[in-house]
Amino acid sequence: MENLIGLLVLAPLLGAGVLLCGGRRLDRSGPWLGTLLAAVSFALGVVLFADMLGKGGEERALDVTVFQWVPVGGFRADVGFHLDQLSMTFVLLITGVGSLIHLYSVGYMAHDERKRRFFGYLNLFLAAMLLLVLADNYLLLYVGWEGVGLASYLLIGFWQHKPSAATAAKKAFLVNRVGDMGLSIAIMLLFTTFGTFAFDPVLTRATDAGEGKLTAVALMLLLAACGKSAQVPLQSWLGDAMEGPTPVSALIHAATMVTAGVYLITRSGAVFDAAPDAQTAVVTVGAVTLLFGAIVGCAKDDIKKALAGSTMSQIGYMILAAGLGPIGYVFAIMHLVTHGFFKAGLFLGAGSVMHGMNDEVDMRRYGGLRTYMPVTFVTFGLGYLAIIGFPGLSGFFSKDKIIEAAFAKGGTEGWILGGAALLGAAITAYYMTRVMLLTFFGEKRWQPDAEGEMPHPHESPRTMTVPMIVLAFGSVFAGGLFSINDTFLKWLEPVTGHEEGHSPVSALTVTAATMVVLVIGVAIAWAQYGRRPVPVTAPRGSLLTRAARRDLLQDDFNHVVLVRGGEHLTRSLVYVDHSLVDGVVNGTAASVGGLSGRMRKLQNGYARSYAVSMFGGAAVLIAATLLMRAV
Amino acid sequence: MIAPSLAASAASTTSTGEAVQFWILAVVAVLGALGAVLMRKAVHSALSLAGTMIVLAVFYLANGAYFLGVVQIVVYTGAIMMLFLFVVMLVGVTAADSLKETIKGQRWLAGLCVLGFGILLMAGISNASLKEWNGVGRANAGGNVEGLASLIFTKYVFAFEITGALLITAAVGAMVLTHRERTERAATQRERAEQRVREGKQVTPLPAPGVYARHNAVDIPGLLPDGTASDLTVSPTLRARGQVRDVSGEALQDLKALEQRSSEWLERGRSEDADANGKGAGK
Amino acid sequence: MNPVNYLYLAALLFTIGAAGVLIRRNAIVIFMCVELMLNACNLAFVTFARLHGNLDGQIIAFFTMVVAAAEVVVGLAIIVTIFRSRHSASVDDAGLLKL
Amino acid sequence: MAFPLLTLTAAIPAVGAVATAAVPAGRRTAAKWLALAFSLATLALAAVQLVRFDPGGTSQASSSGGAKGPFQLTESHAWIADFGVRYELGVDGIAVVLIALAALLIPFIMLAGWHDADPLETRSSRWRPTQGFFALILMVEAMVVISFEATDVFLFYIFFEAMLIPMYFLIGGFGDGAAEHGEAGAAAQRSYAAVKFLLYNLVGGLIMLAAVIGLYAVTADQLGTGTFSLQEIVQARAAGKLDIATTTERALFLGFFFAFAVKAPLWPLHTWLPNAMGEATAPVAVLITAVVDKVGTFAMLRFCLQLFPEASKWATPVIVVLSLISILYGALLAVGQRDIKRLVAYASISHFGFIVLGIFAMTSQGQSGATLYMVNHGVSTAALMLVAGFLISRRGSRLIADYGGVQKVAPVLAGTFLVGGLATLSLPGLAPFVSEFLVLVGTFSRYPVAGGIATLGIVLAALYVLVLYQRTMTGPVKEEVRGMPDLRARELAVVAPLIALLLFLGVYPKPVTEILDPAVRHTMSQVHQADPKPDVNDVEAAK
Repeated sequence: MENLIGLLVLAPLLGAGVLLCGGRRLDRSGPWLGTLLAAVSFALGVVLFADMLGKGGEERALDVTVFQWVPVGGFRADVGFHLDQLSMTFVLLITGVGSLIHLYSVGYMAHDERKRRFFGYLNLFLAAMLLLVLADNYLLLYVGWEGVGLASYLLIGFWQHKPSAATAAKKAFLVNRVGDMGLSIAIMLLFTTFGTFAFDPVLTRATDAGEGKLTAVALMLLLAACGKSAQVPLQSWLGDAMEGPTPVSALIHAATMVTAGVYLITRSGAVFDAAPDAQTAVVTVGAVTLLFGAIVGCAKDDIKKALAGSTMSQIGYMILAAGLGPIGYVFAIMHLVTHGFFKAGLFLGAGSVMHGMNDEVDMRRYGGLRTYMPVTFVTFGLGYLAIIGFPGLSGFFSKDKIIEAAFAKGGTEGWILGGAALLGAAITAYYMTRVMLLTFFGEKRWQPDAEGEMPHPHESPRTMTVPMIVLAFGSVFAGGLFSINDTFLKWLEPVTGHEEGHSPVSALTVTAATMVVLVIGVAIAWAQYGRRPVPVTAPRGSLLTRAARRDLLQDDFNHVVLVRGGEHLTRSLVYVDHSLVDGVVNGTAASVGGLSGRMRKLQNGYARSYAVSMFGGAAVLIAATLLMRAV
Repeated sequence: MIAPSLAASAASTTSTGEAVQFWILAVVAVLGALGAVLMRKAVHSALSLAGTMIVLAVFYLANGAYFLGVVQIVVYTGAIMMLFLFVVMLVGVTAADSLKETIKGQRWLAGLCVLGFGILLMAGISNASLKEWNGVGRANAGGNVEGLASLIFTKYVFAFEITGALLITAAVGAMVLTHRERTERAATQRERAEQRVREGKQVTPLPAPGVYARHNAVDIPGLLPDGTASDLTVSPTLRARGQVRDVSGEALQDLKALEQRSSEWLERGRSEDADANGKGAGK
Repeated sequence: MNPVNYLYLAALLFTIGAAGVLIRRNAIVIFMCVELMLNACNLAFVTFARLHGNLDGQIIAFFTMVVAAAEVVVGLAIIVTIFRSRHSASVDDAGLLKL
Repeated sequence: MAFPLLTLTAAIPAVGAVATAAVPAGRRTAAKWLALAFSLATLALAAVQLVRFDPGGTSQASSSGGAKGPFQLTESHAWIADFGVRYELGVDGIAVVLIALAALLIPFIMLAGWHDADPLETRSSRWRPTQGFFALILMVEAMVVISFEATDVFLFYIFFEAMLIPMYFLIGGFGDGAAEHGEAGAAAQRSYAAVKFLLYNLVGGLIMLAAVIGLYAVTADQLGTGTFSLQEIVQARAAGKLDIATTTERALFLGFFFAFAVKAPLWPLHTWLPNAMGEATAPVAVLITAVVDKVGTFAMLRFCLQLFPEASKWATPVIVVLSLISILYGALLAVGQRDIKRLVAYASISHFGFIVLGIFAMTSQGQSGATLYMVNHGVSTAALMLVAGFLISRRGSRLIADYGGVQKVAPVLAGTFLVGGLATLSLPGLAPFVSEFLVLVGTFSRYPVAGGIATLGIVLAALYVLVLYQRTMTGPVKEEVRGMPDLRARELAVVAPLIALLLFLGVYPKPVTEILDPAVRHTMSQVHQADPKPDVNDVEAAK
C-alpha cells in the first residue's frame, strides 16, 4: 500500500514529463494519455481508500518516507507521505474531479493545436496538488504549494498570445508568491521553534511552544492561505485568472487548488487551536471574503468572473469554518468537497455555454439557452440549486452546518459571524439566480462575435457532457450522503477532531432562517432579471455596483500603491545605481584622471625640469637620512 | 716641499701654510665655479672652469694625491677642457646664451632645491664625526704613484680593465656619433654653379668683406655703394655671435667729412678760379 | 685649519655645479657644470683618502676622472650631432627624444 | 610521491590553453574541438577528484607528511622558501564540489559560444580570434581550478588576481555587438566594461595583497618564520601559538573581505557586474557569474572565516545588512532593467546577496545552503543566460522591448527559458530552491528579522523573472521575431543537460550535501559557532 502513495503522485508527474518533452508525435494521443494517467491516479486513490476503509479509525493513517531530501546538519527534510482521512478526502476529490475535467478537456480543447502541452500542464497540476495534500512535512507541502502555483501560472497563461492572459498569469503567480512568503516564514518559524517541520512532531507538541510564536506561525500560514485561496487581501488574482481555459478554471480555480488554503489551516489545526488571536484573524478573513466575493459576484457580467466571485465567497465560508476551530474543521472540508462538485460542474457548464456561443463570456449576450443546450442546462441548474443551498442538495447540508457553527462560536462574535454567513447565503442566492436567469432564461440577446458571426448554440460533445453529468450527481447527492449518520464527521474526526458547538439558536432556526434569506435572494434576482428584459449593455448602476464591477477597487488600490509605487521605486533605484553608486566610482575615476591631467603638466619634456625633481628628491632623501640619524 | 708637513699632520689640523693656501685658493675655486655657471658665453665658462680645476689640482697635491694632481692638470685642464673649447668652437657658439628662463618656475625651484641640498649637505658633513685624520703619509711612504699602481693592478684591476674598455667604447662611440657617412656623390663645382644659376639667388661669389684698406678684416662688412653695410660680406657665424663690426656709420662719417673737406677745398679753389676767371674775363 | 674645510668646499662646488645644471640651457655649459660636480666629488674623495690614511679614495677619484673623460667624449659627440641637425645646443630644444 | 591529481586538474586546461592558442590560423574548427576535448578531460579529472574524495575522512597522509586538517588529496612543495610561500594544494568538500561545477560548466560554455568568435574572423586574420577565445576560456578554467585548490594564501592570491587577465580580454575582446548604440558604440561600451571589471577587481586585489603581506608579517613576527599556509596558521591559532591582536585581525579580515566582496559582488561594489555581463557574450557572462565570481564567495568561506574567525563574527552584522541590501536592491534593479543580460546580472547580484548572507549567518544550514547555492546558482544562471544568449543571437538585440511572442515561434526556446527563469526564482523542485531555503532558514534561526526581510527577495525574484518572460515570450508575435528558428541541436545539447541537472539537484541534492556537510561543519567549528537550539528541543526525543 505504501508504494501506491508514491505512484499516486508519480503517475501524473510522469504524464507531465512525457507530454511536455515528448514532442509533436504525441500531439494526437497526448490528451488521452493525460486523461488516462489522471484516471490511473484516481484508481490508485480508490484502491487506497478501500484499503483505508478496511482499517480501524486510528490505524488508518499511512506514513511512508521515500527518501531523505535535504539532510543538512540539524535540518532534515524528507520526501515522505502521510495519508490519513483528510488527505484521502483530498486525493479522491482531486483525482476524481481532475479525471473528469481531463475528460472534459479532451472535448473542450479538441481544436487547440497546443493541447498536448495543455494536458501536460494539467497532469503537472495534479501531481503538485497531490504532493501538496500528501506531504508529511511543511517543506514538501511547500513544494506542492508552489507547484500548483506554477501549474496555475502556466494554465492561466495558456493562451499567452493574449496579453491579458499573460498578465493575469503573472499576477496570479506574484500574488501567490506573497502568500508563499508567508508559508516559508511560517516554516522557518516552525524550524526555529521546534527544530523540525514535519507535521507529526510539530502538531502533537504544538502547545509546548509559546502562544506568541504560535500566533506568528498561524498568521503566516493564514497569509499563505489567503494567497492560494484568494482571500482578502490577496484575492485580486482570482478574477483575472479566468483568462485561462475554462476547464482550468473549473479544476484549479474552483474545485481544488484554491481550496489548498483551507487544507493548510485544517491540517495545522493544532497550531491554530493554540493561537486564538490567529483564529480570530482567520474568521475575520473568511467572513470578509465571503461577503466580498458575493458582492463582486453580483456585479460581474462575465459569467466566469461571476463564478469566480462565487468561488471566493464559498471559500470564505470554508475559511470561516476552519477558523472556528474544532467546531468547524469538518464542515469546512465537507463544504470544500461539495463545493468541489457543484462549482466544477458550474464552471464546466459555463465552459459548455461558451463553447456553444463562440467563446462569448458576457452573460448579457446570452439568454434563452435552455432549449438549445438541455444537458448543460440541467446540470448547470442542479449545480445552481446545490450552491444556493436548496434543501436536499449538497450545498444545503454543508453550508447550513457552517452557518450553525458560526453561530455556535458564541457571544457577539458568533452573532456577527453567523449574520455575515446568513447574509452571504442571501447574496449567493441572488447572484446565482442572476447567472441562471441571464444565461438560460429570458429572450435571446445573442450578438455577433468579433468576426461578425452569429453564434449557433449547440449541445457540447459527449466528452464534455459526461463529466458535467457526473459532477451534477455529486452536487445533488454528495451532501446528503455525507450527512446521513454524520458519515463524514466520523470519517474525519480522528484527524481534525470535533466538538459540538453550543449554538445560541437551535439548528432548526438556523435552517429556517437560511431558507428565508434564500427565498429573498432568489426573489430579488427574479424581480430584477426574470420579469424585466435585460439590457445588452450594462447600465451604469449604483456606486456599489460600479465598485463591485471593479472588484471593489482592490485592483485600483494595488495598481496605485503597489504597481505605480513599485515602478517609481525601481526607476529611482536604477537612477541611484547609475548616478550615485556608479557615480561615486566614475567620479573617483574622473578625479584621478583630472589629477593625472594636472600631474601630466609636470612632465613637460624638459630635461632640466626632470633634473630639478631628481635633485629635489635627492635633497629629500638626504633630509630623511639625516632625520633618521637624528632620531 | 709639502710632503713632510703632511706626514706630520696626523692631527686634526693642517699646517698654517696649507691653511693660508686653502683660504686663498678656495675663494678662487668658488669664483671660478660661479663664473662657469654664470658667464653668458660658453668660452668664458670653460675658462673659469679651467681655473677652478687648476685650483683643485693644487688641493689634490696638498692632500697628498700627487699623481692625481698632475693628472688633473694634464688630463682635465689640458685635455678635457680643451675638448670643450674645441666643441664650443665647432658648435659655433651661437652668441651668448640668453640667461632668461623659459620654463615657468624652474629657476625658483632649482634655487630652492640647490639651496636646500647644499644646506643639508653641509649639515651632513658637520654632523659627521670626522675627528680622526690619519693622513696619507704612511700610504704614500713607498711613493704615491707606486702606491696607486699597486692598488690599481691588484685590488682594482677589474675595475681598471673595465674602465679601459669603457674608454675605448667611448672613443668609438664618439667617432660613430660624429662621423657622417656621405651617402651621395659630392656635387661638382660645375653642378653647384649650375644650381646657383637655377636658384638665381647669388650667382656670383659672395662679396669680400671690408673695403678700404684700413678695414680689410673679416669681421667688417663691406659697404654698399650707398654706404650701408652688406650682411653678405661677413661670415654668418660672426653675424650670429654679434661680432660684426659695423663700420658703415664711421665710414659714412668719414666720407662726409672728406666730402666736406674736399668741398671746402674745392670751394676755395673754385673761387680762386672764379676770381681768376673773372679776372681773366675781366681782363 | 681643519681639513674638513675641503669637504665643505667640495660640497659648495658640487652645489654650484648642480645649480648650473639646473639653470643653464646650453648643453655644453651643462656638461661643464657636471664636470664641476664630478671634480667636487673627486676633491671629497681625495680628502677622505687623507682622512682614512689609505689610497682607495684616490683610486676612486682616478676612476671618476677616467669615466668623466669617457662621458665627456661621448656627450660632446652627441652635442655636436644634435647641433648639426637642430642648429642649437639648447637642451630645451631636444625634448622630443628624436633628432 | 602521491599522484598529483590536483595539479593535473589545473594543468590540463592550462596546457589546453597553450595548445589551442598554437593552432594555426586556418584551422579554427580544430581549435574548437581541441579546446572542448581539453575541457572534457578536465571534467573527467574533476570527476576523479569527486570519486577519490572521501566525505567522511578528515585527511589523507599527504606526500609531505602534511598537517592534519580538512583537506584531502593534498600536495605541498616549497616554492619561495625565503618568504615561506609554498605550493600547497588541497580540497575540502566545498572546493571539490565547486571544482566539479567549474569543470562541468566550461564545456557547456564552450559549446554555447561555439560561434561567438566567428564574426571576428577575417580571411587574413593573423590574430586568430577563435583560438584566442577558447584558449582564454581554458586559461580562466585553469586559474579558477587552482584558486579552489590552493591552501596557501599567497598561491591563492596570485591566481585570484591572474584570473583577471584572461577575463579582461574575454570581456573586452568578444561581444555580441548588440548594444543600442551600433557597432562602434558597442565596442566603446565593451572596453568600458572590461576596464571597469579590471579596475574594480584590481583595487580589491590590491587591498587584499596588503592584507596578505600583513598576515605574513604577523606570522613572521610571532612564529619566527613567516608562513602563508592556511593549515599552519589555523593550527597555530588553535594551539595558541599565534595570537593576532583584535585590531590587526579585523584589519586583515577587512582586507581579504573587500577583495572577495568585489568579486562576489556585494552591494555597493557591484556595479562592474552588470556592465561586464551586459557587454560580454552570454557564455562569457556565464563564465563571469557562474564560475569566476564563485571564487569570491568560496574564498570568504575558506579564508575569511577560517583565518579570522573572531573578526568574522565582529563584522557579521554589517555584512548581513549589506547582503540584505544586495538581495533587495539587486532584485529591484533587475525589475527596472530594459536589457535582458543586465537583468540577469542584477538577479545574480541578488543571488550573491543570498550566498553571502548564508555564509555569514553562521549556522550550518546557512553555510550549507550558501555552498549549495553556489553550485545551483552556477547551473541555473548558466541555463537562463545561455538561453538568453541564444535568443539575443537570433534577433541581434539585448533590449527586452524588441521581443514579444517568441513562445509562439520558438516554443522550445521559450520553454527552456522559462525553466531557467523558474530556477532563478527558486521554484521548489528545481535546485536553487533547496539552497535558497536553507540560507533563509539558517539566517532566520539566528537573525529572524534579516531572514524575514530576505524572504521578500523571493517575491521580487518572481516579479523580475515573470515580467521578463511575459515581455519577451508571450503576447502577440512581433514582426522582427517572426521566423525566428527554434533551438538547434547544439543549443539543445547545452541547455538540456543543465535543466536535467537542475531538476536532479532539486529533487535529490543529497549527493552534494553529503560532500559539503563535513566541510561546513569544520568551518563552523573554526568559527566556534553552534546552531541556535530550537525552543522546543526535545521533539525528536518525545517521538
